Amino acid sequence: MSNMNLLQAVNNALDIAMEKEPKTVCFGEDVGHFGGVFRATSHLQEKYGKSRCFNTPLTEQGIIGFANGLAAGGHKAIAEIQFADYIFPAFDQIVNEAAKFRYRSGNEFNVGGLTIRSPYGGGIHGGLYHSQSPEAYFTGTPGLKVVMPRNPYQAKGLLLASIRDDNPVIFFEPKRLYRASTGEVPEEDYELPLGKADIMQEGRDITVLGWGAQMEVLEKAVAMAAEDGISCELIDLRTLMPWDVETVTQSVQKTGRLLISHEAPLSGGFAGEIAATIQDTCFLSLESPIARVTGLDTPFPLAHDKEYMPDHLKNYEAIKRSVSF
Amino acid sequence: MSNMNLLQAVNNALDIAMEKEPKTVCFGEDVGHFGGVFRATSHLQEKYGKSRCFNTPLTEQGIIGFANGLAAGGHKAIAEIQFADYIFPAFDQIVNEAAKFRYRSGNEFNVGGLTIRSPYGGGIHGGLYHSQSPEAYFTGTPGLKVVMPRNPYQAKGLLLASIRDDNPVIFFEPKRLYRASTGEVPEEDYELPLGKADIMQEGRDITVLGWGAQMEVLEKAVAMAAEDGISCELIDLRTLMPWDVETVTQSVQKTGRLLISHEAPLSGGFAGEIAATIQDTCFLSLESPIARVTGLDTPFPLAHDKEYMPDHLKNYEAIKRSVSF
Amino acid sequence: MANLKQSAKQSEAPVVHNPVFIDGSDLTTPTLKILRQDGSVYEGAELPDINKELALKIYDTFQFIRALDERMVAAQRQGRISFYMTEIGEEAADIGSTAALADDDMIMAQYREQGALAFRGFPLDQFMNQMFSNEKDLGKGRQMPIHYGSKDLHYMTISSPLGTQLPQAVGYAYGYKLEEKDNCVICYFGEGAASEGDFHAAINMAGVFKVPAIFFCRNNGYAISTPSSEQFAGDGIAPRAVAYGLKAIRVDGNDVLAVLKATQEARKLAIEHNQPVLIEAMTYRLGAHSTSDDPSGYRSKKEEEKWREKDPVLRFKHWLIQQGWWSEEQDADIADAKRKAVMAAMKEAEKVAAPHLDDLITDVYDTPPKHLQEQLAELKAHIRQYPDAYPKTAGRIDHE
Amino acid sequence: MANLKQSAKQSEAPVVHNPVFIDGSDLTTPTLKILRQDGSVYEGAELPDINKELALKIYDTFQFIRALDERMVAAQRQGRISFYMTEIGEEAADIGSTAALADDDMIMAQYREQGALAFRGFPLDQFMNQMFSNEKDLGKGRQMPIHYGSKDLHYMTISSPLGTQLPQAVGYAYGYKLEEKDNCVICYFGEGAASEGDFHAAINMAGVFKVPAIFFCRNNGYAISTPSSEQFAGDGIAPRAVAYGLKAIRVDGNDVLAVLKATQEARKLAIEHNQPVLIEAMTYRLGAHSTSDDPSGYRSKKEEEKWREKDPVLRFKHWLIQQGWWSEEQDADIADAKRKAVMAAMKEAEKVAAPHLDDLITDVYDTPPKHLQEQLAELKAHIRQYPDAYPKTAGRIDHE
Ligand SMILES: Cc1ncc(C[n+]2csc(CCOP(=O)(O)OP(=O)(O)O)c2C)c(N)n1
Ligand SMILES: Cc1ncc(C[n+]2csc(CCOP(=O)(O)OP(=O)(O)O)c2C)c(N)n1
Ligand SMILES: [Mg+2]
Ligand SMILES: [Mg+2]
Repeated sequence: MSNMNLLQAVNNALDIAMEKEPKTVCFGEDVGHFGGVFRATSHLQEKYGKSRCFNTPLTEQGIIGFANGLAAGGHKAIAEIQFADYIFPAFDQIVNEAAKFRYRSGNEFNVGGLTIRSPYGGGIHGGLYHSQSPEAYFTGTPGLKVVMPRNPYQAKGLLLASIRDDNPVIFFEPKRLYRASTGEVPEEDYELPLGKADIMQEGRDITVLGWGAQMEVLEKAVAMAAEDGISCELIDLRTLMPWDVETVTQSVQKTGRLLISHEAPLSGGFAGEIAATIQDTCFLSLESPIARVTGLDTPFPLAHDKEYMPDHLKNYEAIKRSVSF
Repeated sequence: MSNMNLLQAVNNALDIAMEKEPKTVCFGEDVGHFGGVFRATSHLQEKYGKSRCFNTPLTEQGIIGFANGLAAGGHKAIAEIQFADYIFPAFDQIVNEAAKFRYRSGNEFNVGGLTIRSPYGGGIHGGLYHSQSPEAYFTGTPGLKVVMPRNPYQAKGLLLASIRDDNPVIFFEPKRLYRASTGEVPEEDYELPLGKADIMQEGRDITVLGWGAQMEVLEKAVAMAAEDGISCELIDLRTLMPWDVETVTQSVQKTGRLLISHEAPLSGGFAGEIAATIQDTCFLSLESPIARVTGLDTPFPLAHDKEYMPDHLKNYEAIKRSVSF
Repeated sequence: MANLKQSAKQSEAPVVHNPVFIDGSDLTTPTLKILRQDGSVYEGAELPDINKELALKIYDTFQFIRALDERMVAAQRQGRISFYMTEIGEEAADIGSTAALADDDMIMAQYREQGALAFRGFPLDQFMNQMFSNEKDLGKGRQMPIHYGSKDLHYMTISSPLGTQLPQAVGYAYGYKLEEKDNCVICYFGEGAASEGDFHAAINMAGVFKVPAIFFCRNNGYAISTPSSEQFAGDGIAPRAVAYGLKAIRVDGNDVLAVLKATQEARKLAIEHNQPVLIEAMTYRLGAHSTSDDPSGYRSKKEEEKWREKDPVLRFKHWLIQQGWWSEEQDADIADAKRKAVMAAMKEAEKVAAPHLDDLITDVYDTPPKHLQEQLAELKAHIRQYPDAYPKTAGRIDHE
Repeated sequence: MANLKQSAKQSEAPVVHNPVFIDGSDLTTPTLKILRQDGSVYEGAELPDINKELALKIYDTFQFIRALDERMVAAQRQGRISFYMTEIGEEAADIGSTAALADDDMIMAQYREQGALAFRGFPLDQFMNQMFSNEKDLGKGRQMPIHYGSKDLHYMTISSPLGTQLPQAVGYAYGYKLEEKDNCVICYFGEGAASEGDFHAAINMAGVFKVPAIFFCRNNGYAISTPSSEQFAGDGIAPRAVAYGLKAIRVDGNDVLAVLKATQEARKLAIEHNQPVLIEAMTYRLGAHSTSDDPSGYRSKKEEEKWREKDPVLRFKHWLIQQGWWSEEQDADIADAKRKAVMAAMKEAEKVAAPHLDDLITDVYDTPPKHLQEQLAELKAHIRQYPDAYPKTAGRIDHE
């Protein structure tokens, strides 16, 4: 065990992946010598050489196109998109190519070796273009897996699993927590399962569901609710696609209530998909409407980012509203 | 009045828009002399000259980037994307640029004059890349309007409203119905309101909601249900963003049941957003889980497209299940 | 052997004190031609590496593709298949270039390169299985006709979105370089697709990463109805490669010997020097864009006729006959044999059943996740309820 | 006057019978230089159109930007603003080129062109209001510092995603052409951003549509940590324009007279002939990429020193003094005055309140739709409940 922050955990996972499997290659803008603008790839070029960890030209569509080709040739291609806000030039290569590569070829070819890492989310005074949470653009695309860790331990185990998973995986890293979140992380190689939610805290009165950086916020909200005597079941979804319908369903069947929270805008956010599914699987158990506590339906603002964010107070209030419905 | 098919109605709307407002410009791949691969822009180059209706090079990101600039300069820019499946190279220009242009500049600049037209949907033996219904990728982006007409009359009125609306609008045309759907269309200029759903048929037992080509399918399903004595309220949402929560809510409060149907895959489809909202606004009225009848969570197939599609039979069965829940 | 001169570097570039704008007139791109239309060889022309066996294999592929294209257009008109694209007029480009490669060099094509696949030995019945979306199709009946692919033959499955294969080719070639393989990737694309951003990303990255890749542009004058004059304002595609640090060559795309020669040289550059090369083959799409298209709406018969006179197959036949490797009699026989074989294979493929319903959900992921299994189960139950409505699959659902 | 020779067309291109590959060595891109570092003019150099007034306006802008950049970096270190980007070392490029334009030519910048905006007359307090995201910011406090924009001054609001302004510039310029205006668009971008697909789409479309646009590349050697040697393999950016049918010119980007001259000529080509032009200014980013960056991790002090000796501001000052238009005394005074003005303006802007909460939802659409009004109402109710948690806005919510 050693104490790591989230960045170090990511770096450590990449290091292990590259060491154990020589076919693993890391690349992206400023990823090489410099180690990435957040330093997630620090020292990897030194250790594994310029041919396995390198800078790319500044073209996200090129990066993912390149990554698709490299993966199709049997390599583990780990591409970094510098900010999740800049993933959109690569959208076609992701949703029309990576996601459909295996299906369209009848499994003659696949890009299972592809992992796309990208820092996402608000809270760093980033305004419109350094704050977005674009997960729902990808969860609606069959063929992709989407994974979002909440802390260093989770990040390492989920990233190693994502790299080794034989499907294209988009791995969104909560950049607000890169240095802020620290914890004990095993030094050795380990994986955490994809497609499995993590029940962080059991409870009776309401299920509180989120992922990534939002879990920290929800922990606070849940603690406040506890002081009011409300017992929350706190779940980290971890993998958004395919997501763990079973665990959430079981929890809501028990608690009768569900709150889902994410930073992305309300309309079209992934909470909608979950709510639509759970109102179906838990129709007869639900004692109040499923609550969504999310960003507003605006671009991510700057001066009013605090007001925009689905913070612990908004979640706490929503928990109370739900329980007293 | 004259009898037109959906293509002719679109062509007629474009013609009127170009005639009335000289700042209106139409462009896209093969849109000029040839009139587009579906001929939606037939004769417009002849009538309005090559500078106002023209072919572009084969680059969707360029087309929408160009359109954004033209609109920012005060023109009505009507860009065609040849198939909705090919809109993704333009994704960044749409979601990061067009959608955020006004907001990020504090309204110093805007691209309200932009309209993106694109044929969408299955049923023409198009397989993965000539069949997609990508509306939910855009409904999750604040700043965009998304409009989808069901027949020639609707297409003309909604397209004229979209062109004149002072926001970027994505207008998806049901290509399966381009020639198959015909009807009486006024020759003169008229607009149908954006943001307003259309109650096509009133009913008591269940609200059946869809948009675009799916309305034809739903009409059949609803007719079958009627023979079983089930009274359906059939609603065409028409504008998906911002959508008419009020009309749908009122209907579901009356009927107690809701079915939403679209061709796009289930997970992440726009039905999820609607279901999540309505389970909240109608929690105490709902007598059965909100049903979603959609495409499967796969890429759009070819050999099994019939099996994949949310056809009238699947909808009919779902109506019955809902009513007998 | 091709020139291997060094690129001029900025630092050595001259200085001027009055503004001089550079433009297309400062760069000349010659066209390589070896064969005249009558089958004679230009004086001083250096022939490619070619022996009788290779020559006849190329010609056999020409004949096969002509027969296939002709037959399948007819089949589409008869409603037997939904869609088809011919490569008539462009056979020398894809077939001549593929003939310069090793059998295990990866081919990443656009869609009008069935000749390359045929040259590699893709069985006729596989062509048919794909077009009829039957259960023997390697692609499991999921894509429109002509979207072939074969792992065994190193032919990447065709993808409709244009240009996407270009940066993928760079990544694939980078993999070869990492593994120090003596292989290169050839990536085919049209002059229309070269307008996509992915093209630019690809050749820029190829230059920076120095990968063994050949970018082969079929400049056939049109992208559906859009003539190349409305596609770009520069002198074609080859100069772009120069701007991004690649080497480039333009060839007469209807001259199979020129194409073969250029590609053989390009392959050497790619393999021996990790030098990416762009080849621009000047040719013409003699047929419609696809069976959904009618070119009379946007170009003249006269223009088509002009190009019909440059027929690459005929040109090569003349050369073969002059070599004493071929005769008109053989020619008639082979054309006939190909036509018959195609017809027979088509009839076979039509009889093969549609893919099993289970394949609707396989390959979305490596294994079908729970939600897809559930959706399939629901679908099966529904089909059992309405078997007549789903005739392709109803009869074959396992009765779990 | 610039050369207006015709582009070589394919049809006139020569034919060869042996493979000749073209590459970067076949195209030479000279660099235009007018001023030596000591302020003397190269022999035979043609000066741009410049009088004392324009020269001093340029120099004044130089001094202002130096003062602003210096102060705001310090302000960021003090935690007064969250982020900043300097243009130190590159002032001649954006300011010299903007000085060649009409005041109502649209500027579409990347982000490191505050000098162009200052030259247009953007008030100092507006710079500050933007950086402090206060309620007087034209952008309503929505974007990170340095994302300026002004409709009045024809300066398109900066957008962070790289390259997106390039095809937009083509569309904007096409609008000018449609309206037969005597205007052009200038579009600034870095050599890094030129790797984005949007760059390629833009210059290709500009060539085809023949729009009055000037694409101005600041080739400053780096894209964050990535040196241009890992960004492209070709000879810089200018040759790309040649490949796409534009005209191009490379200038010493630290030589404001060369930049001015080239841009004046480019503007003529754009306005008089609808001839799009690409200008590549060779310069160097002397500072860090942004306040979030530390260049010592990827380049040497020595390299920086080499470029510090080519300071564009100093170079121009020498010329001004040689012209008799400026003196060292004036220089000291102006620097001091600028610093004081910047400091005072900063202190003012810091005092201005944050934008009103209502502006959280305006401008998403032309008018806020119902769902946004509801979200705002809910938010207000929440803030009223927890006023201490939202100190920026709680005090100012209308008590409906
Ligand atoms: C991204 C994308 N946009 C549009 C299309 C529709 N489309 C199919 S083929 C074609 C023309 C391609 O022309 P070119 O690349 O020159 O190839 P050719 O057909 O001449 O062989 C177009 C526009 C597509 N398949 N993909
Ligand atoms: C689409 C996109 N990708 C990545 C980034 C992150 N980013 C911001 S500036 C920059 C480097 C730009 O370099 P260059 O264009 O040379 O301009 P310079 O900073 O040198 O002025 C990068 C990678 C971005 N803003 N947008
Ligand atoms: Mg073509
Ligand atoms: Mg730079």
